[in-house]
Amino acid sequence: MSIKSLTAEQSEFQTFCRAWLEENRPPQHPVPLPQAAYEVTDPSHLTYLSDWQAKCYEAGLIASDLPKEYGGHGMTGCQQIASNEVRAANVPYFINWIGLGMAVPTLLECGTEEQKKTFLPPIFSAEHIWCQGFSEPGAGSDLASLQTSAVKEGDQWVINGSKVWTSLGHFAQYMLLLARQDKGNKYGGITYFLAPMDQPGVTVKPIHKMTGESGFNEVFLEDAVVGDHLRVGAVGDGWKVAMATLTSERGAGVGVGAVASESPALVMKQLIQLAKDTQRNGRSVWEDPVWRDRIMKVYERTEASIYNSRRSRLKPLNGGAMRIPLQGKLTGSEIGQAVHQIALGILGLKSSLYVGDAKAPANGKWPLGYMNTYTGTISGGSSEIQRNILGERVLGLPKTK
Amino acid sequence: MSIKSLTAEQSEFQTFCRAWLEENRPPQHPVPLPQAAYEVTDPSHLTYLSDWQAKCYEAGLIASDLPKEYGGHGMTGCQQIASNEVRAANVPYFINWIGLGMAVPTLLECGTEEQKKTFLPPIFSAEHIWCQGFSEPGAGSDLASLQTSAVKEGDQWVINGSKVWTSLGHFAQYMLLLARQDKGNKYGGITYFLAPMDQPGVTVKPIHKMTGESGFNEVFLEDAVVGDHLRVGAVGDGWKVAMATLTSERGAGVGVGAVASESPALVMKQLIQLAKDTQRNGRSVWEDPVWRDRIMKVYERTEASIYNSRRSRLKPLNGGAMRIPLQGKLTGSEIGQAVHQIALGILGLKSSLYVGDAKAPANGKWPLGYMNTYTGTISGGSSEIQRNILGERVLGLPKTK
Amino acid sequence: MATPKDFGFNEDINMLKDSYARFLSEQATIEKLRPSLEGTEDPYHGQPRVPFFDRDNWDQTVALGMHAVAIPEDQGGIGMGLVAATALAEEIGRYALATPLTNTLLASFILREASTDAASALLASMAEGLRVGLALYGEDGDLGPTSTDVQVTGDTLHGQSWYVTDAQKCDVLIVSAAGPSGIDLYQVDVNAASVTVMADTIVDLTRDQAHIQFDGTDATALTTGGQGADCLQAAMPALLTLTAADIAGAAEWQLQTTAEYAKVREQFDRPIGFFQAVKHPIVDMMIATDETRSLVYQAAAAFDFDRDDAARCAHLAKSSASDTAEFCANRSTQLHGGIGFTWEADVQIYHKRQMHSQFLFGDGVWQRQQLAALL
Amino acid sequence: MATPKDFGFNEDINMLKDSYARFLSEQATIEKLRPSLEGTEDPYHGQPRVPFFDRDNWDQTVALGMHAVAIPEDQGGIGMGLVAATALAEEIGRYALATPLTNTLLASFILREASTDAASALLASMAEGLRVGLALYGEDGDLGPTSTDVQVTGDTLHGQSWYVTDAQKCDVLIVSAAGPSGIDLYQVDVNAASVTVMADTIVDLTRDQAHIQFDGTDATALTTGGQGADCLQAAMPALLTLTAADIAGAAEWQLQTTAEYAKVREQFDRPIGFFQAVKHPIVDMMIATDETRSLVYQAAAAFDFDRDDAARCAHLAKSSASDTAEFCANRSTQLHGGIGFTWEADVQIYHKRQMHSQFLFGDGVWQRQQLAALL
Repeated sequence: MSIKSLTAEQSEFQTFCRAWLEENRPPQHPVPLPQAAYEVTDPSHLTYLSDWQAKCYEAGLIASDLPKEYGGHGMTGCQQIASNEVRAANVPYFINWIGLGMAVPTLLECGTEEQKKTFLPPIFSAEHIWCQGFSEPGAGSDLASLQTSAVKEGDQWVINGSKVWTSLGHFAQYMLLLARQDKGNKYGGITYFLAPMDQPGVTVKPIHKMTGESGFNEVFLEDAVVGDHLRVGAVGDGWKVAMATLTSERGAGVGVGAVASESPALVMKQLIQLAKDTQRNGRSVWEDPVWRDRIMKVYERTEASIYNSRRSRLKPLNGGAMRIPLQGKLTGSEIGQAVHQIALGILGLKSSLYVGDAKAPANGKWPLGYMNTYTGTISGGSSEIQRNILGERVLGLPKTK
Repeated sequence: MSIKSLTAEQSEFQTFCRAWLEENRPPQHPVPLPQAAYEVTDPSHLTYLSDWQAKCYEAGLIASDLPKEYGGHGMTGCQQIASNEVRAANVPYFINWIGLGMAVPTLLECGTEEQKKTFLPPIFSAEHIWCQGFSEPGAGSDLASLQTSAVKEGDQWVINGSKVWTSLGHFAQYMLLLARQDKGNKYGGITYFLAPMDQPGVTVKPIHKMTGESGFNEVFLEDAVVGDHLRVGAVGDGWKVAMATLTSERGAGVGVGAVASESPALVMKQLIQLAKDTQRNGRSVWEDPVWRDRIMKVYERTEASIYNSRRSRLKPLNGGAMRIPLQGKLTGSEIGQAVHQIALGILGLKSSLYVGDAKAPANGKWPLGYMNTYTGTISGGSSEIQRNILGERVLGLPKTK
Repeated sequence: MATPKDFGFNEDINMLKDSYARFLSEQATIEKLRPSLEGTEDPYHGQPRVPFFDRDNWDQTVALGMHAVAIPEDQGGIGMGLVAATALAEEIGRYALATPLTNTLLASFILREASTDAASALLASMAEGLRVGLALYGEDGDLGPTSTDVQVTGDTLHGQSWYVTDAQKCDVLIVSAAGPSGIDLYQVDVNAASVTVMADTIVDLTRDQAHIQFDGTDATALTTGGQGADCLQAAMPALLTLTAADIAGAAEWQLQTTAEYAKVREQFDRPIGFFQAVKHPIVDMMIATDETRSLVYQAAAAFDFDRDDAARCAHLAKSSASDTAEFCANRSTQLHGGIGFTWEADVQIYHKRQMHSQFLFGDGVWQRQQLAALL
Repeated sequence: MATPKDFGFNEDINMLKDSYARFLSEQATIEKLRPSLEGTEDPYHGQPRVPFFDRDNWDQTVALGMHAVAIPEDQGGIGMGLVAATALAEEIGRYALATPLTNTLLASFILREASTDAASALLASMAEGLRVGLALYGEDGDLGPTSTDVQVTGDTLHGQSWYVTDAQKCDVLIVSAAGPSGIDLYQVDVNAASVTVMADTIVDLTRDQAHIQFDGTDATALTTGGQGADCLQAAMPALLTLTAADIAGAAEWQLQTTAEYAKVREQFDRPIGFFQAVKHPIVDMMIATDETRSLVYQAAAAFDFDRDDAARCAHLAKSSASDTAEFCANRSTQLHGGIGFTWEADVQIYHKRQMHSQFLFGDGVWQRQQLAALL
């Protein structure tokens, strides 16, 4: 994304970012990194990535625009510059993506002053890894059907239940937890907590995905304890607070620099290069007009997403504040899936070779990435649910439920 | 479609059909015929097409396999041969397609002996044109919501209400009529009649389609009268009888030779030829691999429909008696729409030229045909409804309603 | 050089867009079009359609100065760029308007690339309200308008132009013709005796189109020495972007109209928008429309601010727009059910306009072929 | 000559299909496969996967005579045609079975086109249970297996074969190699010292695949004088049809499994199959599967009864099958929700098999290119 008319401070910061990233690019880790922060399971990856995030934070590339009392760097209009430069530099992602992308906006919007001062700095430095405890086994896209109970005992809450699809659960110090304090009230019976993971009542069990990776976990909460001072928002306001968080998950929460995986624009470049580099039947796949047409179609959609983001900030042109942002999760995940399907098509039989096979193109990145796109189209509100939300909230169509 | 191991009689009949069609092919009508029987509005077309149908009937190409007491020709296994030959010969369609395709199977299955003997022969000869009165204004795909009332007075019924999308209504002597004798019973309150159109209580008003054609009508019934001997099935059994008729509409009812428009296989051939004949940017569109890929995809689906029909008759291979037949209306109409969209793409700006423009390729057949494909995807149970039916009846998924 | 964060939609242009939109919303464009369609429906026996020209609308457009938006100030115009013109084109599409403004905008960008005095003079006449048509296609309707079936001999034209839109609303034509040094552009008086305008019978009810015969027609050269092709090439991003903007506007109308219908039309005791088989395709219409709109704005901005990137952005925009036109036309009719394919329904009017726009200056496949060649 | 109305599925073949299906349904194929996957999941740190070979299943298959279905009677086989083999291949796909039967069937049709004594002898050995692998691809995995990275010098092979399926389950290989007179097919002992089989780490959990190095390997010529390419070309319709049949069987499993899941899985207080966003894509899976199946049966019938039309029908079948594989894999995972992308779910096993099958002997785009060339 191009940015126009930078201030002197911003321009200087941009120059600094570029130089700093160039100089401080970490050496490759001996074991290849997974494609996204939510798939990390190797403890040596954790150390490597936490160190990297801490370094970037120290340099001002994370929390650039936040006030200093919360651990921010107190700059103005610099975060987007930093994030763009991080993306463009093709350096490792930030491991604490739930902390940065979800916990930070939630705390900023709904947390107490005490909570902000306590929790924000160690999120930025990756000292505390965070995970999210919204989904429950069997609940699927019906998030509000959650059953995990919270019972108040004195000035703390006793939590029982289980959570699922909890990425980073195996590393996390804290969980963004939704639990039910009132069974009689579907939406108003939910409260939002910052739950410490390091306690006997919490057990984390990995889930293997079709890729073989186990970034997701099931988390069992048995008489786990959360102090009342770790509650966010009022008792029974959990759904409201969560909606704020989810909106962040659906595209907004990059305001502190959450960069959790490769950008679609970069993946698109790689796709075109892949077609140019892949030989079949005596010519490059790029020279086959049918494949070129398919590639150009997803290229067009990828470019459209970029300009959609820009347009969403322009009131006279955006057709309503939420119209474009609410599309982001759906289109991003579906375009990503299409891109990867095309990549497999370009590779043909070469796409059979997986991560770990020395002959696999790009070390198996494409079939791995393809399978991982289902995380995007299914979790965090499946594409089917996203289309309901868009039809109902943006276009005012009657609710399906 | 190829037919194996014909009997001597069948083989002889096939030879006869070919020769007869070759010899008796009617001269072109000065005004181009519409693309399908249900779009005919020009009285001179009616005469031309009725004469043609009568001639074919006389020759044994219609009602080939039906018993002689009903006006049939008493042959065995010959109708399919005749229909195939008619399709292959590229001769005009049969105007009385609702009579042949819907009235005949309904009468054969549910009619009285008297009704069969009275009504079948003039259907075959096109002496009586039939139309269908199922849909009502505003009812759309919710067929059973019909409001037209039938009140018994002595030995006749008095009918009030209106019907819509009634093709051939402006020519028809009889209507297959559904009317409600009991408002309290949605499905069991409907009775099925053979309603004479030539009476003061019946008014027919044409509806213009987006093509400009007016084959569809709205039909107003004001104290129209139908004798009780013109009732089909028991009072209140109309829905059941109609379902039999609709199944015919959805693919079965060719057993007497209803050939109402060009076959998909023929249209497909024309599409390939169109691509070969259309020059753009210095070469034929057929030489553009992107278009060739698209054409081959619909060609593949068209061929699949042909072999689907064959497979549907093979119990060990069909996955259930209704699985394939119930797909016919949906896939036929959607493939047809895709074929025509591709044709417009092949033509590019030439597709702007419409019927009546001397420069229009194939006299505007393709844009006209494209718009007419919406008749297929919307009427007679829209594609959306067809997918419900398939999911529910074939796969046993829960009902959406 | 980068495009601005607001795509160049500054306050002036937003105001321009709003005021033109307000103007059109008061014009009841479809209602005014309807009477011209009466009696022309039946494709076998109907009357030839006389193209509808809402002269009043045009006169007001000129009075408002909208026609001169993209004409340079030196020639008496307002001298704005493609961003401003795109803002207007989107509204034209939204109201499915048949207006000479469309070709006026297109012609402005073509003539701005021609460096002759004749081109300047024509721009100046356009600033005073002269209406211009574009005769750029040969019979094959090649996707880039670089082929022609018109030949130039000395100063006269012979041959035929095809697919000339709004030919019956214009005063002069810009004709692409082949001479010994290549393709050049010529100005021709549409009412000259040697020019025969034969109206096409076309699907689109909102535009008129003609086939034009030149039999030794006197012509003024707008480009010389075979520079016509370069001139068209340079203007092509603008032509593509404006056509794509028209599609985006019409698609937004299709989206909103279909969504509204789905809220009020009941089937099986519910508004049909309740059913996901209706709701989800409408959402897909929105997604397609939004992608096209964003690419259109970026293409306009690139043309005005980052010309080196203009061709790439314009092919992206028209590729997206052509596919959006096809998809939104298709779904808007389907989701309206039986009503959707009647002559009475306005969706059919937009459907046909989109079918036409889809192919103007090349369909999606063509745009993507051109695009890939740039990468 | 036309194909029979029953696609050649006479009583014998229907019985064969039924009995093989019954046999497989009792084999619990996926449950038997599962233990071999334990500990191999993690792509970064997992154990290399040792290909699973259910030898018991194979022995019974041989005892039932299924392996000899397409081997001519002269060589001790049953001498049935492609229709019979297709019936078996569809069941193999339905049960996502890793069985040497697949390559046995493919090899039978290749060898039937080779007229040498060596080919006859190999068929005879296969009739006795010898397992054959196919080494037909070079590194580029060209879509038609007519290129090779193996060279022949005298009677020995040098070079590499790529994407050799079930290499670790077979006794001998049929290798496509280039010599001075073109491509010929050779028989090689997979256990020879000069043959190095390097297992590939692949996505598909049901097949094994290897990369094979030949370093002066002794080889018996199965074709001579460069007839190998013709032989493969002649057998290609059979190879395509059998691969498409495998896909059709697996797609039917995906359809049925997804439909069953949609009946029992509840969300928002209803079985998810209630929702059209789930119901309609499942219907589309059925439509895709049925189209593929019909084209597969027709392709098999054409090969046996109307050989002139076999290539056209086979390209149709594999074109349809490749797209069906992609679509049904995609939707079966999506509609299973979170469960669908877990390692535990069987849908992922079928998904990966379909991803693999989609590309074997060429994807849909390639098939359509070949098809168009025939029209």
